[in-house]
Amino acid sequence: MAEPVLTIRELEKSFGALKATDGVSIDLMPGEIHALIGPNGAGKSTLIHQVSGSIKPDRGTIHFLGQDMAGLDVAARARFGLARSFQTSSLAQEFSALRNVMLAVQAKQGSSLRVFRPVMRDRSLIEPALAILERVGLAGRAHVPAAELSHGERRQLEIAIALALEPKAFLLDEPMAGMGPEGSKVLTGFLDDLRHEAPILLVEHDMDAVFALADRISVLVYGRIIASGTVEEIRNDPEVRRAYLGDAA
Amino acid sequence: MSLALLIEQLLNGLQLGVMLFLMAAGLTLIFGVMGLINLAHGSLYMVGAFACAIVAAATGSFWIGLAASLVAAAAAGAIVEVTVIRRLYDRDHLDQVLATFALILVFSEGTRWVFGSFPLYLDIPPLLQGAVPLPGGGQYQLYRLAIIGVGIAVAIGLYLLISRTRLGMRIRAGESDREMIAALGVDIKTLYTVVFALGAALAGLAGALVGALQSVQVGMGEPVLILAFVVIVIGGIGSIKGALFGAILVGVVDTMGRVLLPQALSLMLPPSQAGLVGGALASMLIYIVMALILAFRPSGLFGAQS
Amino acid sequence: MRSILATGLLGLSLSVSGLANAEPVKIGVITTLSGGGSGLGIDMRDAFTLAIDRSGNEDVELVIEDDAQKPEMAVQIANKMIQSDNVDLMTGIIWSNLAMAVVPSVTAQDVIYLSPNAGPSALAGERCHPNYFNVAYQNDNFHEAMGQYANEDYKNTFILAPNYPAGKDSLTGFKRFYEGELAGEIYTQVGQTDYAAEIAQIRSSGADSVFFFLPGGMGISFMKQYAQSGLDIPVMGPAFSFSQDVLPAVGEAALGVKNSATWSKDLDNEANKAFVEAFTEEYGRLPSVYAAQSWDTANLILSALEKASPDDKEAFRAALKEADFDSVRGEFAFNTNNHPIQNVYIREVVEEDGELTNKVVATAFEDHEDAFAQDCSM
Amino acid sequence: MKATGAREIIANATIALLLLAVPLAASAMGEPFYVTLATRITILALAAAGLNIALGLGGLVSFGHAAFFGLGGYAAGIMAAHAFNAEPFFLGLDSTTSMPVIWLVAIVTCGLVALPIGAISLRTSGVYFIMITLAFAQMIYYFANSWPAYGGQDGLPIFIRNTFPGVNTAQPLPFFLLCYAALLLALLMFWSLRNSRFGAALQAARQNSVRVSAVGIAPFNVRLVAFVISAMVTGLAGALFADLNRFVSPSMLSWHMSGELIVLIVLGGIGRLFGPVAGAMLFVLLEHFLGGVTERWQLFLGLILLGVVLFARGGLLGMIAGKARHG
Repeated sequence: MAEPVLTIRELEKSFGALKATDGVSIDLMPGEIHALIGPNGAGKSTLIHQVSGSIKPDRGTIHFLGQDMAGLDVAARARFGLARSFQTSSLAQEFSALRNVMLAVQAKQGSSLRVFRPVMRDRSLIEPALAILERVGLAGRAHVPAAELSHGERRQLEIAIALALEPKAFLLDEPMAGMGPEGSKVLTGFLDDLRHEAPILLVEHDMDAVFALADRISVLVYGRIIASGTVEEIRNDPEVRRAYLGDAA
Repeated sequence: MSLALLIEQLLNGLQLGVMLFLMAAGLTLIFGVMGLINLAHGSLYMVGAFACAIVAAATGSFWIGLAASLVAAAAAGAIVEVTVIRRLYDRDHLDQVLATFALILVFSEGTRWVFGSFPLYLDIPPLLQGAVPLPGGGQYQLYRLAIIGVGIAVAIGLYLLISRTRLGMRIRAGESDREMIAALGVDIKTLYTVVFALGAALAGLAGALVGALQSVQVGMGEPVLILAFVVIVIGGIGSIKGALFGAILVGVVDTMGRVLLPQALSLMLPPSQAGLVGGALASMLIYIVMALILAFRPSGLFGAQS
Repeated sequence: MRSILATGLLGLSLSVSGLANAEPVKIGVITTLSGGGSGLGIDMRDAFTLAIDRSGNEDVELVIEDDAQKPEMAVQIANKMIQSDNVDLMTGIIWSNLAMAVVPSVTAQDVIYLSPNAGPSALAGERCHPNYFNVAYQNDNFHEAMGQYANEDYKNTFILAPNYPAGKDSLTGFKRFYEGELAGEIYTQVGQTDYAAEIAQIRSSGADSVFFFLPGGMGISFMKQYAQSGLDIPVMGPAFSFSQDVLPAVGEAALGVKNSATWSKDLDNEANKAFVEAFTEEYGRLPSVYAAQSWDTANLILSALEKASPDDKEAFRAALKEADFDSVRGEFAFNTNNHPIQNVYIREVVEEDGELTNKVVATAFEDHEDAFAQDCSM
Repeated sequence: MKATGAREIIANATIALLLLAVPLAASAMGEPFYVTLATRITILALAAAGLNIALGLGGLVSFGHAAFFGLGGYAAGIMAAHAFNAEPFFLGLDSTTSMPVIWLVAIVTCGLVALPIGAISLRTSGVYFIMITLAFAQMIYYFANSWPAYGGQDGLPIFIRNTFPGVNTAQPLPFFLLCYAALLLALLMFWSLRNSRFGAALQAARQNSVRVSAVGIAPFNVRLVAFVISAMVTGLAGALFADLNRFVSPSMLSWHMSGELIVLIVLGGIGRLFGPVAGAMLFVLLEHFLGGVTERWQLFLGLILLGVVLFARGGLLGMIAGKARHG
């Protein structure tokens, strides 16, 4: 079996008396979608923050492509190939969709201290960015400021930015949130393809999408992983049913 | 330096700190609740001093003047809040800095227009004249002790207000979530006006108390404004506890720096030269302290660390 | 008199420049009329306009502007007055740092400047200029007088001043004539408002007297706090902290304090009596030392105008240099560096008809010259 | 969107031409003062254009840019003073009155000072950033005020205006044209920065710094570079300002000056290419004419400023050209 892309071991994080992350260990294998589910307040976002580098864990390790991530900040981890999307969209609001993606392309090219040559005449930025917008279905909205995009479009743009980084792994925090059923279906299909480019650690509330996409699922409750396994195993795990799925299943 | 002198200088530092606290408490309260930077806070201090001086001269009583200073500063604060400040809560800090910078110009020239260009007279009340003995053979001025007392009383009062009263509850709620308290049915507009007036009254009180020690004149609020900002930034913006701690730190560091730096340098330099260099360093000292603190704790000593 | 106060409009200044011979003499007055230091500038302006007014001279036009006590602002106004208003003479600046900013460039543009108050040492010595006349004093004069006077009674004086050039000049001036010991020498911060720490140092120093130079609000604060501290060591200083504009704000704390100046309300000469009476009548307040110096400046200009036209710079300078006017200070003459030779008096703060004011108690120097005249190669 | 863009271009061209035409005409009509006034506008616009890089593009509200304005001024003043007295300036080097050398010294000095100030200040954000930049400026202000070597509070006169090869700088018009050229160069640089990759990262960091770090760009580095460039441009303006006034003093370093630079930008329009120029024109003319009309001019200046902040968001150019758009 291949080496895991991302290895999280015994991660712990407390806020005062609250244990937000309590001994979490997760592996993300090449080509897979690993879904992270759990009720509100289970600590999913805190976990994503620790992996992406915006929150420092109290204990435990995170290795990505064999490299210890401790001491690397958000930007450094992103350059290493860890792309994340945000639970509530986080975009440069005044920039158009195109310029948001171009920023990611430019970051990937590692050339952000260039002070000459207008970006809007720079084909090496515009062309890849347009291609990605085409891929996520936003080409027609390329010149609309992010602030004026619809909610669904912003989620698409989030994905587009992550794609532009050509990452080695995706951290997607509730990409379906607030999408209509139609949009969710399209995005589900899209993510299904995406796993072949890089594995995905997916936090998601939409159970249909999770069960359709995930190769493996980990269930997080009160900061602890109470179960981890294939879709079938999780569906049938009595503890999960009791603690979380309850009525829904 | 003898022990008595050292105690006296520490008290002087404490008194300066307490004064700064009265200014800083209002500033930090207004920032904490409404998220507003108010550069015109020094103008409210000036309003307090002018009101006290004028009323005391007319009635012959410092105490009536003191009451007038509270009323005048609170009223000026409320008027400014309703006419100008209210429109700034949703704006970024830049707009707030500018609008309140403009208010300083308006207040200063307006005051000069009404009260003339010459400094006014205000003396300490007879009741508080004289000095009390200190341990070690020194003595300390009663009025300055009284200022320290007022500062401590205000600190306790603010603590009780915020932790024990309904108004305080609303203030705390406002700090955490504006929409929530609006949903609770609290009239948020009135609450903000009250908080702003309260901050203004504290500034006015400081102005009146200091007016008896200093010169009551246009522009008197600006140096103390900058110091008050240094205080709340050191303490952590929005934290009353931070303001108290920061104020006393600034007061003591500034006073002791002025006294000790020239003396320390006189061990190496001729006295005239030591005075000059020491004075130059002392005037920069609190800014150096502030920069150091922020370099290591970017949100101040008691601020919420991001 | 056609006095256009604060003319700033191009139209107004153009309208008077067409006539060739009957052209009035234009005097540019840059002074501080707004902000915390405006009391001094207002006294300056009021006395100056009053003197021109009372002279009945119809051919003098004033252009008055506010410098807000900012050097850059003063420079800009000076440029405007010279380049746009075409003033013949300039005056009005209260503060040394503003004078240092304005005077060199004004005199270099061949306009005559008469100082009604500030007298920085640089402009009295090496940088003296034929177009620069100081009608007030050289900055060190008052302090020198106090040093001289202190020799009579005191052996161990504590001295303090703000940490800026005028403060250093002050203490240097005092020490130039003072022969006793120094109990201490402190430079305070510019704009400082609390002197508790300094007063504590004075108390513990064993001084027999205190000399301080703290102009404006600083002096008011110091005197009040000094009196409140209960310290009874005698205080003395230059007149700036005991002048008529600040005495009401200092209050009884100032009573009995000796201070040095070249003028006092009770100086016994005709010109002075007329001045005090005219000023009090017009403005309902007693004049300050700044008002007296401005009054003299105006009268000096008027006296020179009777002998020469400012168009003939050489002749007009000579006429100014004669100082042929009745000074409210009594004897007045210009030294080689165009700075005054005059008496410096010691005054005492007294209460008269319920109002605080000064009276002369001694003469520290007769026909005093400043210490920089020999550095002036003019 | 196209229409507002075109309107802004027309407005910018008008402002640029007006600022050039008025002094040319005034000089021809023998009114040198209006050349001086235009020079003052030009230099203040240059200083504000420098600040606009940090403030407008980067969203960094520096309340301490007077520090760089004053340092630039002191670079000119100190070198001129040494040259005047024929003393060596630094490490035994001869001083000079040549403007290009002085400008270089001013720019490099400001860059070197801005680097540590920026590195410390940028650890903070929001109000803390505003106040820590103010604190650094106050430190330098008090230092200049009380340090005796270069005049302290009295400042330092420049007895003869510094020189520029081939230009008679003592005459108002040639000096104005030099300043005007410097302003146009700075605006060209601002334009080029704004549209560059660096500008994209900087503006994105202002809008959403979390987003910028998530794509792998460290906002701190981008902001620090912007802060340093910004300080250098403002420093150049300071050197010119000292030559204009033939004088430099600590008041160039005071917090009022920092406030005024911000005012210029907001009056004109934040982040806009010609915002600082429009703002400087409006401010200097207001100051000049109000000052001529009434001694209470500061009161009215305050009221006008208040009106602009409360009711005319986007400043002068915002009113003329509508809301700013980014590609």
